[in-house]
Amino acid sequence: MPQSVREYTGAIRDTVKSFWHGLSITLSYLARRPTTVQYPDRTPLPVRDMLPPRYRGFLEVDNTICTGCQACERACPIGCIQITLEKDPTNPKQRLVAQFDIDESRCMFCGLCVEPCPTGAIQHTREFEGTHRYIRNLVFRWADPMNPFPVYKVDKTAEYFPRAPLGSLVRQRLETLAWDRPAPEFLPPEPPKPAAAKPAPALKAAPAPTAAAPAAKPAAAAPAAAEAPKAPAANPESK
Amino acid sequence: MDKLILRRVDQSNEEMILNFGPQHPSTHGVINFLVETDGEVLKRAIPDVGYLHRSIEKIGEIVGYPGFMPYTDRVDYVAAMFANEGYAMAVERLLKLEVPARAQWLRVIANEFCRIASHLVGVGTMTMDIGAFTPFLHGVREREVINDLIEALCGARMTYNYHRIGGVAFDLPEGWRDKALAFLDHFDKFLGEFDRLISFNEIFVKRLANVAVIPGPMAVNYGLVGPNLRGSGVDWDVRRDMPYGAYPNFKFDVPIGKGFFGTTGDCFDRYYVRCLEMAQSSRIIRQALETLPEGEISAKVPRNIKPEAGEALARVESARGEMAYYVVSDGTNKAYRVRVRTGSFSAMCIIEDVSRGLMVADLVALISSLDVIAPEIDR
Amino acid sequence: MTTQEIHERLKARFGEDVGPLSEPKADAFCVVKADRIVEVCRFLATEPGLEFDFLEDLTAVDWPKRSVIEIVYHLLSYRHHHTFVLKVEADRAAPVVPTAEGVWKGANWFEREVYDLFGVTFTGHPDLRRLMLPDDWVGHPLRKDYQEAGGWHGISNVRENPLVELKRLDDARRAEAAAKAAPPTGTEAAPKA
Amino acid sequence: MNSKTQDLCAGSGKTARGVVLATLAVGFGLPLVLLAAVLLLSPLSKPAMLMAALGAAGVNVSGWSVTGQYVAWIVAIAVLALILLSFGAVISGMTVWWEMRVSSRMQSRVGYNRVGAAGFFQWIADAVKLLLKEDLVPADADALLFRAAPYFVLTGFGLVFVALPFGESLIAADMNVGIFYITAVTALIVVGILIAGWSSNSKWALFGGMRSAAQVISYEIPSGLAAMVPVMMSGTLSMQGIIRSQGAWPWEWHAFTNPFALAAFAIFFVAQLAEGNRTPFDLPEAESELVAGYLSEYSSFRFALFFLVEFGNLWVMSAIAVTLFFGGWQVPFVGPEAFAAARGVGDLPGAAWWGLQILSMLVFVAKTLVVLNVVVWVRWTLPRIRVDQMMTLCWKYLVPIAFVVFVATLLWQMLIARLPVSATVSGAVMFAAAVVTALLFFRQTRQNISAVGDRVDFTNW
Repeated sequence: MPQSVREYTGAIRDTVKSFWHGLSITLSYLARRPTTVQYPDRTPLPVRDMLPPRYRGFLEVDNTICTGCQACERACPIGCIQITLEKDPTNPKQRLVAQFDIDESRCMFCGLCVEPCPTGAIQHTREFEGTHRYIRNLVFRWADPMNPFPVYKVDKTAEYFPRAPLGSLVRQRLETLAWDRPAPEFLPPEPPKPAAAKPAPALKAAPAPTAAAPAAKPAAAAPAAAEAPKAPAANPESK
Repeated sequence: MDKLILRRVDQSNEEMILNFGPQHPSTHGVINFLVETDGEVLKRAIPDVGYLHRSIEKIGEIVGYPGFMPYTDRVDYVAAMFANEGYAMAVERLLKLEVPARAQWLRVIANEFCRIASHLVGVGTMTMDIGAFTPFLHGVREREVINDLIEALCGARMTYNYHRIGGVAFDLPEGWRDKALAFLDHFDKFLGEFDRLISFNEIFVKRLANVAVIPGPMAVNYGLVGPNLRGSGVDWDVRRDMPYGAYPNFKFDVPIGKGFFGTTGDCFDRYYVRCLEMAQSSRIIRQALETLPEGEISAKVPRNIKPEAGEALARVESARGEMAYYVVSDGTNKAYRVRVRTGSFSAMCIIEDVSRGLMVADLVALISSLDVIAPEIDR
Repeated sequence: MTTQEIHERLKARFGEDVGPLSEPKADAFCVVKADRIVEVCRFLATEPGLEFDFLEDLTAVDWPKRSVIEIVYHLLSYRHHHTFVLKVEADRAAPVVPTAEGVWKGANWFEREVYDLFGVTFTGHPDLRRLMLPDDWVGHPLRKDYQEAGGWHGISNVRENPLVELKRLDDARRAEAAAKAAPPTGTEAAPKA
Repeated sequence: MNSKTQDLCAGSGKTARGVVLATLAVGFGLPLVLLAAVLLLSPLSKPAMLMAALGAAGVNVSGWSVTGQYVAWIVAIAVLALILLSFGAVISGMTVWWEMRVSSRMQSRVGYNRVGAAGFFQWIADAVKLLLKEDLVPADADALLFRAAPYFVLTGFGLVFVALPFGESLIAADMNVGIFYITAVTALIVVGILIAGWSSNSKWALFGGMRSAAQVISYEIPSGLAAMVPVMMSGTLSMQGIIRSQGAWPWEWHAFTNPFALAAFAIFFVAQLAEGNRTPFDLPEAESELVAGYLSEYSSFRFALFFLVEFGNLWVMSAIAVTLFFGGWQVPFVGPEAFAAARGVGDLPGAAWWGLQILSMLVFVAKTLVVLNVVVWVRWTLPRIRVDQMMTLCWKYLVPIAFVVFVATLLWQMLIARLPVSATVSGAVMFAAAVVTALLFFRQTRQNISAVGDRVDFTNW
């Protein structure tokens, strides 16, 4: 397409003018301070303290003030909190929490479980460094099934519930876990119940049973007390 | 397995059939284009989407009304705040709930910050796709400050889950207002520098002006929305023309494409409309921060939300255009049907018709000028 | 123009093919017969006073109890700033609806998505293929009676919930601990454990 | 990463003293050793000087037959070539490190700062990593060509060093067709890229190869034309000759003594950017369009060779530009008679002569680094050009202007260059204009910083 001389020289003039500004800006950045935060080892203070107080990291449950109301279990859209209550054999009025597990590997840190909690037992901490080789290590068990903790009675007058410093329980847990500690052995899953409705005719891919952990592995080294209990050596042979 | 998509491509041996994606540096997420090229010139680019389909609409029917809020963040994770507000407004219309003024203001502040952050990414990736890597990093550096501000406000950097049905989850932490105003002062100066660095760069302009022109009526007919629509010269902004929330209280003007360096509706117009919108958003945030009223940050909402049977549609001006939530309820505490209408979805269906005759480099420019995000298309 | 006035003009133009306007539980809508939907859409799009030039959303809702699939059209007019909702009820067994692609090009992908996720075939659609799911997927996920396929081509997506397993592990161990604790007290009752 | 390592956050990351010393040793030692070797061997590579040196070293050379002397000479040349090539590799490695440091600062990042002081050993780590990676050859690629392509490119790059004038007499072979030889030899690189593009049997690589063919071949013409301008001004094709015809002071350089030569330099610079596949012409390996262009199928050592040549080309490009336009190794206050005096009689030159050679080499290296930095700076500022715009730029802008400049210089030489004052007048005027533009530019740069409210801050290197 025929270019007029004005267009021709105009293009050169625009090029020179725009390069002049562009190059001077990039040159000016040579004399400015870069903004990189050199996590993990050259940060002014540990990143955990640089995060704002409302940061939603790993969940932490303080057993002393948990009322066992299961509001957080209902509020979680994914269902990664599981609580089981049971009667206390000694005095019938007292209820015990036998299992309070949070599967942090599936949790999406949305914060919906923290809101309905009456006593603020479950909170988000500012801990986030939880890399593990086995995903099952990220299932945090806040109640020891061998000795379930009693449910906390809320007295109406109290407006402040004493709780452990936020983040201390989770950090203590994370630090005791070596990042490549073998995962707790689980029982092999029960045989899948006969599927209620006939699966779609064309697809016969019946859900293959998940690869169960080898049942007869000898008990690993005794973990820290609050840790997931080991499968006893003689668990039922169900292979 | 006979790929139906291949049947549409006539097998003449002249053209080369190229899989432009799904793993490709410039398809902004996992999208695949089956491209028939004759040398550098494209005969046609057929989009093949669905790689990120998580059927969020089916999840909407399973988790209860409040439980769906975190999933709305995952529809468009680059501008998640608008998805929250859209869903919250739809359910509020069903419940006939009145949101207090302070909550409306907080929503506007959070939205507009998110719009700036999203446009910074959209504009930044566009310059990177055209070949200049430095502006992208400057954009991301400014976005980092916004991420920190929103993280202080609601605890997360990208999937905020900040809005609740009936209001917002948290109030402004103290000291936040001054940090925000300080950032805005710096940001307005940065926009000028960004324009001088790349927007008016002759190569950048020549690469984008008069490329993939979408005229106004064609944009409307295809259902383009947001900056893509305004880039084609159609003066439409949901915040001003179908006002919702606290937007009527703020003065801001809506930049539209005027053919800055070429014809109206080319790639440069869509790009530059986003730059101007960022300046308007910072103007809105300033007004909102000045006139922030006192009061409740959330209306009284029953713990177990059970709206009466009916349906409601709420539309929000997201960073990628008009995002509409259509919620049908049947009286139980779970939504009967949740439908999300997103901006990138309609932007995708126009690519096939606009990409005829473009060059490979222009297809890259077109995709990034439409600011398409894969999770928004497939949901 | 308010929704009532739009509905009156429609009623005047199409008579009984256009159903009554539902009372606005948040949004009012009116049901249109399937075979007249294209003319109604063209009328709404081109009529001088209406000019619904933007098809905001075209989606479907599955009502197994009424064995009907509703196709919902949300229309919006840029010039007059008013909106309108049309619905077409298609029989659930074999839903067939004429395509609105002739009126708004934007409907192309909406209809492909509804075909993919609901199984509604749109007659006259230029390129009716599955949009989201692979071409050889079986079933339409957004229908209420959709059975989870559990995987695709042998790739299973079923995973045991670790919490359920942990629960079974606890019960097993507590039963065993209880059994171990019980015998010393109950030895005289039953010698065999 | 459990949180234990978190607590050791050492203050501002002071690297251990030993590492700093090691880096300085390698950073300056390695190139100096190689340069010294080049310095020592290149004069010796002349047959006469070699025989004299061997005689002085006590080997009675007189008994050797002509073929014996010839064989010794070939061995000397081979050793010199090996050293020159390793010098090229080390230099391109350092250019990688330097470019990454400069580009990260421009993008307000920190860049390499972990391996060695200021991350200097990073390029060695990268090279070793690339060596250890698996050497893939795509399934039905053209195996022979696929393996041969990197060596075409390497020879194209290596041969140029023969004619590069490092110092007053530090040149492997001072051919009287110097610049012509260099233009011819760099064409081998495009052959290598074409073969790489074609033989990788991937559509992206094919695209990359075709684009590179179109680009490099069509930009040979403006580059050649622009190179003719200094040749006309100095009257000789030989690289040393061109440098000798320029003085040491900026107003005596070719770029300034002829008003059109600065335009010729601009054309030459742009054309060389295109031939080196540098942004804004990095179409052959455009990340955002062609994934990695002709390099997409290459891995480990072959990729390292391509990488080495790409950054080595930076050095070659700026070296030629400095030789043609900016007075190469000319040292101020040291004229040719000083070199002759220091040379003294006798076969082996005196120590002063070696000192002057090193001085001239340092001047040459300094000037080359300046031009190299401009190339790096341009890369991280400008976007990429489209294929058809690249061709338009070459055929509609560069070639016509190159012709105009060529004819103008011709007229200038014939009519005005007769009277000697014209060279100094034009030199002074042009140099003054260049200095004023540079000052304006730096003022604009300072304004950029204050415009955004930042302040000059050189910490956190």
